[in-house]
Amino acid sequence: MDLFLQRVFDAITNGSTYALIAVAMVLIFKATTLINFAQGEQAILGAFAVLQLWYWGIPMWGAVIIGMLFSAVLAAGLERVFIRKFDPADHLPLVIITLGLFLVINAIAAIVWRFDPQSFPQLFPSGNAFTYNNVRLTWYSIFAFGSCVLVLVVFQTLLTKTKIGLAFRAVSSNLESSRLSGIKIGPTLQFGWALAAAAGTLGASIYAANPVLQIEPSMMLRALIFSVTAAALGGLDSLWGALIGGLTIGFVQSVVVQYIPFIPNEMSLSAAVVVLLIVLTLRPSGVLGTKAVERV
Amino acid sequence: MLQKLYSSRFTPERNYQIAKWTFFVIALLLIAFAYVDVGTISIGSNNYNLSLIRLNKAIAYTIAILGLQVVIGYTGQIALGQSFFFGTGAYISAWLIADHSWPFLLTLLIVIPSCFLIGMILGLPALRIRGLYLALLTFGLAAVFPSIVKLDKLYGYTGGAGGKLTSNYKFIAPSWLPFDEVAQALQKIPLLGDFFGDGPLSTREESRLWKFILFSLLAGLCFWLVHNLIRSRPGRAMRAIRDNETSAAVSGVNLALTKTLSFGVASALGGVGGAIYVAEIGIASPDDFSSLVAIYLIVGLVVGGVGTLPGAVIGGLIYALVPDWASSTQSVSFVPERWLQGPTGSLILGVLLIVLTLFLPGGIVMGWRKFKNKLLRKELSTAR
Amino acid sequence: MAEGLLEVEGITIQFGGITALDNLTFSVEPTQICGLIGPNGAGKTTLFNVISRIYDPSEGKITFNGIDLLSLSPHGISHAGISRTFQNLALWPRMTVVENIMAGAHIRGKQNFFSAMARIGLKAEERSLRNEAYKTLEMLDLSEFAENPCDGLPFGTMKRIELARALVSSPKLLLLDEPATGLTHSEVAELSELIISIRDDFDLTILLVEHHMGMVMGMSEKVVVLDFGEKIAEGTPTEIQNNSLVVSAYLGAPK
Amino acid sequence: MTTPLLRVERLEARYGPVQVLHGIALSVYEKEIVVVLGANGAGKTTVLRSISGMVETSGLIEIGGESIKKLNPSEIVRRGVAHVPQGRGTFPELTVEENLKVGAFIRSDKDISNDIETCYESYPVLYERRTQTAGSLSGGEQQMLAVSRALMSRPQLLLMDEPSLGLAPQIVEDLFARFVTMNQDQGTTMLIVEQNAQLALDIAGRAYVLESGEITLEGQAEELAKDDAIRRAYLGA
Repeated sequence: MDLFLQRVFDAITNGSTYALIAVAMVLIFKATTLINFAQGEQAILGAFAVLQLWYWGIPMWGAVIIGMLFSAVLAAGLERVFIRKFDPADHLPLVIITLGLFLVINAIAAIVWRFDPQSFPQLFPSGNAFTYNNVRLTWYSIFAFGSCVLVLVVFQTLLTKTKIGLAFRAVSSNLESSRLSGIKIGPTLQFGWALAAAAGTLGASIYAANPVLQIEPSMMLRALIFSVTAAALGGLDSLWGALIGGLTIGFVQSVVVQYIPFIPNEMSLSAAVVVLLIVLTLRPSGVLGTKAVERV
Repeated sequence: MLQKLYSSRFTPERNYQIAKWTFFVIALLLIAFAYVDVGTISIGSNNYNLSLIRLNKAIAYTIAILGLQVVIGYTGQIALGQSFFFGTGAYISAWLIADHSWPFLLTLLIVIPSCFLIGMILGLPALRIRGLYLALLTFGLAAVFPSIVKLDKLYGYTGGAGGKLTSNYKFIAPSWLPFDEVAQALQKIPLLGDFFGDGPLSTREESRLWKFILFSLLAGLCFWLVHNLIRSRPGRAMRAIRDNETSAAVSGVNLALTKTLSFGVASALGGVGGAIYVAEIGIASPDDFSSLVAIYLIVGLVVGGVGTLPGAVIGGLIYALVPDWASSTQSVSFVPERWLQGPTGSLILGVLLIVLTLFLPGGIVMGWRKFKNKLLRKELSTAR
Repeated sequence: MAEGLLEVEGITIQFGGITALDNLTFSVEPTQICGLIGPNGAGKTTLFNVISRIYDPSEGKITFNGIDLLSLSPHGISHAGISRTFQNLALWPRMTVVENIMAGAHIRGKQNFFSAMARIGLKAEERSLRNEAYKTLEMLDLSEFAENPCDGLPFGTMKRIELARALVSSPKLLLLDEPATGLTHSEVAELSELIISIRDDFDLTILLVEHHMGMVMGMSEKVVVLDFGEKIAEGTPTEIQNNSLVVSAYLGAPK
Repeated sequence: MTTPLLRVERLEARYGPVQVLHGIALSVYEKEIVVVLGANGAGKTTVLRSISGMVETSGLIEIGGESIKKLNPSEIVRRGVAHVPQGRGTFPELTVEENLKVGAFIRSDKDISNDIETCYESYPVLYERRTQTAGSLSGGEQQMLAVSRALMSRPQLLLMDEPSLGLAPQIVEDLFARFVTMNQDQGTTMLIVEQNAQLALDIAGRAYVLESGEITLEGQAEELAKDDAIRRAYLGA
């Protein structure tokens, strides 16, 4: 029982970071039905920028915020230069472009910061918030989860209470009527990309700030697969679905893999892919998705 | 009457094709003999390796990319997980060679049907999952391959993280092949003779040449098969699915069957590529089949040209040479040293991918064809 | 009443609460040209999609030539002898014109993946399919475009290519979905003549959805009128033109 | 003579290889209701889409004497043209109130909430459902919402594409009656594209008949209503 509880806490820790990247994917998917394969790399680039700023002496949370702004601006630029000219209905070129961005960003991060793992500064208080027998709930877990919820609340507010948020949701809902209402489509989608990248950078920073991990350029690849699965579980179009999907995947990763003897530990990634396969095959709109994904 | 018209119209085309391929084979042989050992090309102060090891790797990638041409280029299904089948073929072949002392060619008899079947089974979700979702799923497949072969349970077959060594198997050239004679004849060519080494070939060189020729023949066979396929009834069905699924079904194309079979063919080609890769490298190790490999194979597909057969060759060469050459570049003026080490190859490939998609969507092959057409049209107009 | 070649009985289909077709029943007799008309959103294209098995109806039965159509898979339809054209072109743009036609003759070939790769019987089949394709192209006056890529040809030409693709499989029933869209007046007249002569030459049965009333009324032997998914009238063109229900469906009810 | 609010001359439009309009000329004066009639596929929708900048065109399109041909849709909306597209002009995932707010996207004045109130007064059912998503409304309610959404931009000219489409006759009559009220009370200028000729001619001042991308008939609505030509255009001679 204790072990189980411990695993649940671990699930929350990992799940929150997956959820943040998943939120980023959901934002972009919602508006453009595009899956950005470079999302994880954009996030790690942002996290490296945070690290660099911190090296330069900027306080940690200030660095995180500047890093988020940096990746938001970068993402807005990427959208304008590489994405906007393609027809969103033609998937192959967009998949290829985002794979290209994946390679380029990954390579640049590796050239600038090298492949050696570096330790990332602590974002949250260390130690345990709660100890019971051998079960420990770290402050890190609590804050990671809290940040995730906070980001979702902020995004929810941005999307429902601001004009640009309303425009963004209008564009996601009905492109033609948005245009006929005077909304400029390009800049609105750009806003979505920027928001997504900011969420991703926060997610990667929190991920890297995990005391048991170190930051290195290819660390997001695994996280990307988990996050994609989380996003798909949540239906790819719902922000809160991304959180629940993230927690579920965290749960699958740490609880299910632990308790089912024939799934060894290193198979957690495969377990995620199997979940993805099942979800996409049986319910293409995701477990929590509201509408059918394919419109005839 | 029409048929006559048709066949007479296409004779020059056919002659051109025959001439082209003859030229290609001769060029291949010349390169093989010239660079049989550690042949290098020097540009500036950097030496670039063009030994047959590189070219054999290029052949392996080419065949895997040919598989991607089938499933992405011709059937239009965005399947990113080719490294999975590349790896599966590699490991099956390695296991048979290392643990059961099978000869390489015989392992293909197991590799091809098993990859074909696995590909068909894993292609089944594609009947329901489309477009981006399929891309996601297959990318996930590529990502999990290394962790599957590292499983403790499979250690006996895969050798775990350390990989499966096959270097005990030697490719021995048949004695009837006149390698020495050809080499010596080439050495006598005035001026150019130096390129072809000195004196008879060593056993190691003969073995390398034999491997290269064997792999080239295999590649040629794969091209022939795929070429036949795409210019046939099922091939047209594949292309019809790519261009418009609904009207393909209305015309009587069995979507499910055609899609799964093309997944099967693609996977089998991936498996053959993987088997060749392992035969060349001498070891199957998990990290040679990571999802990065899957992306690089996509680079090969796109840079060569999606939906073109010669594109696979260009793509294979680019994949085999660019990262290697990038990391062996020691110095280039105006480029800081930091940018020349490590992942520069990956950077170049990524940039190529983006630039070609933006500016030359048909890849190098389509670009060349457009260029050729422009030239030909120009000649016509000046002739008039 | 003569036995119909195509019998549609009580077809009902719903999309998210909207009944697109409501208990629709009619039949088409052999070698008849049957026009299917109705205001926008009346369910005409939906019916085509039901017949070609793209949509599954919730109720009803369709019999074609004695076969229960709804038991067939989408690709089985063309084996049964039905082919169709699409409202918006559905050609395969990255194939040449002749390849489009050859792919349209899919059901007349026998090659599978393995025989094709090994070239077993490939050459003979390719030759005969190509001849067949050229014959069809010649019949529709399209030979000059045979080796062109399909994309980028004039719209009217592409429409005829689609017709050729539908004809090359030697269907018994041809479903034409708005063949006149985007054509000029003279092109429409030409097309009507062409369709009639094809029908006469091949003993085809034709079900025609079209908004161009001149074309429908001029060609059809029988017209079925749909409104809100229901059949509101059926008869000869003259009868239909004077049917008050039809007039009010189109023009609105006079007060 | 006064300048028309909307003037269209020699308008040609194409979708890819298909030329849909072959030289259209029409004009709408302030406070008028003008309808464009025609069978399906005649190009009615394309006329409206051309005016609001959604398709490539050649020819002349002027609003209040100024050409809007070079402008993109979002700029044309700012020139006072609101367009209710065919079928669902609403945002199904947004609430009714949010739909109305999107309609006022180009405005930043303080009267927006007042205008929303006005909408609710004319369509009380929208008030009842203000927190429901637009997708959950019935067809008729959606059409009301779409019209209200368009009016929220305070347009000079309201373009409506087949407002009767898919609606039961009773609801259509009700809707058209409201158009008349809107026109009489607020002086809204409307260009309506419609298949339902009887109803449209009832509420319109002038009408055009479109056949295969050309205008074949134009005149006062009352006179056209008597003419047999419309019947011919719709049902074939």
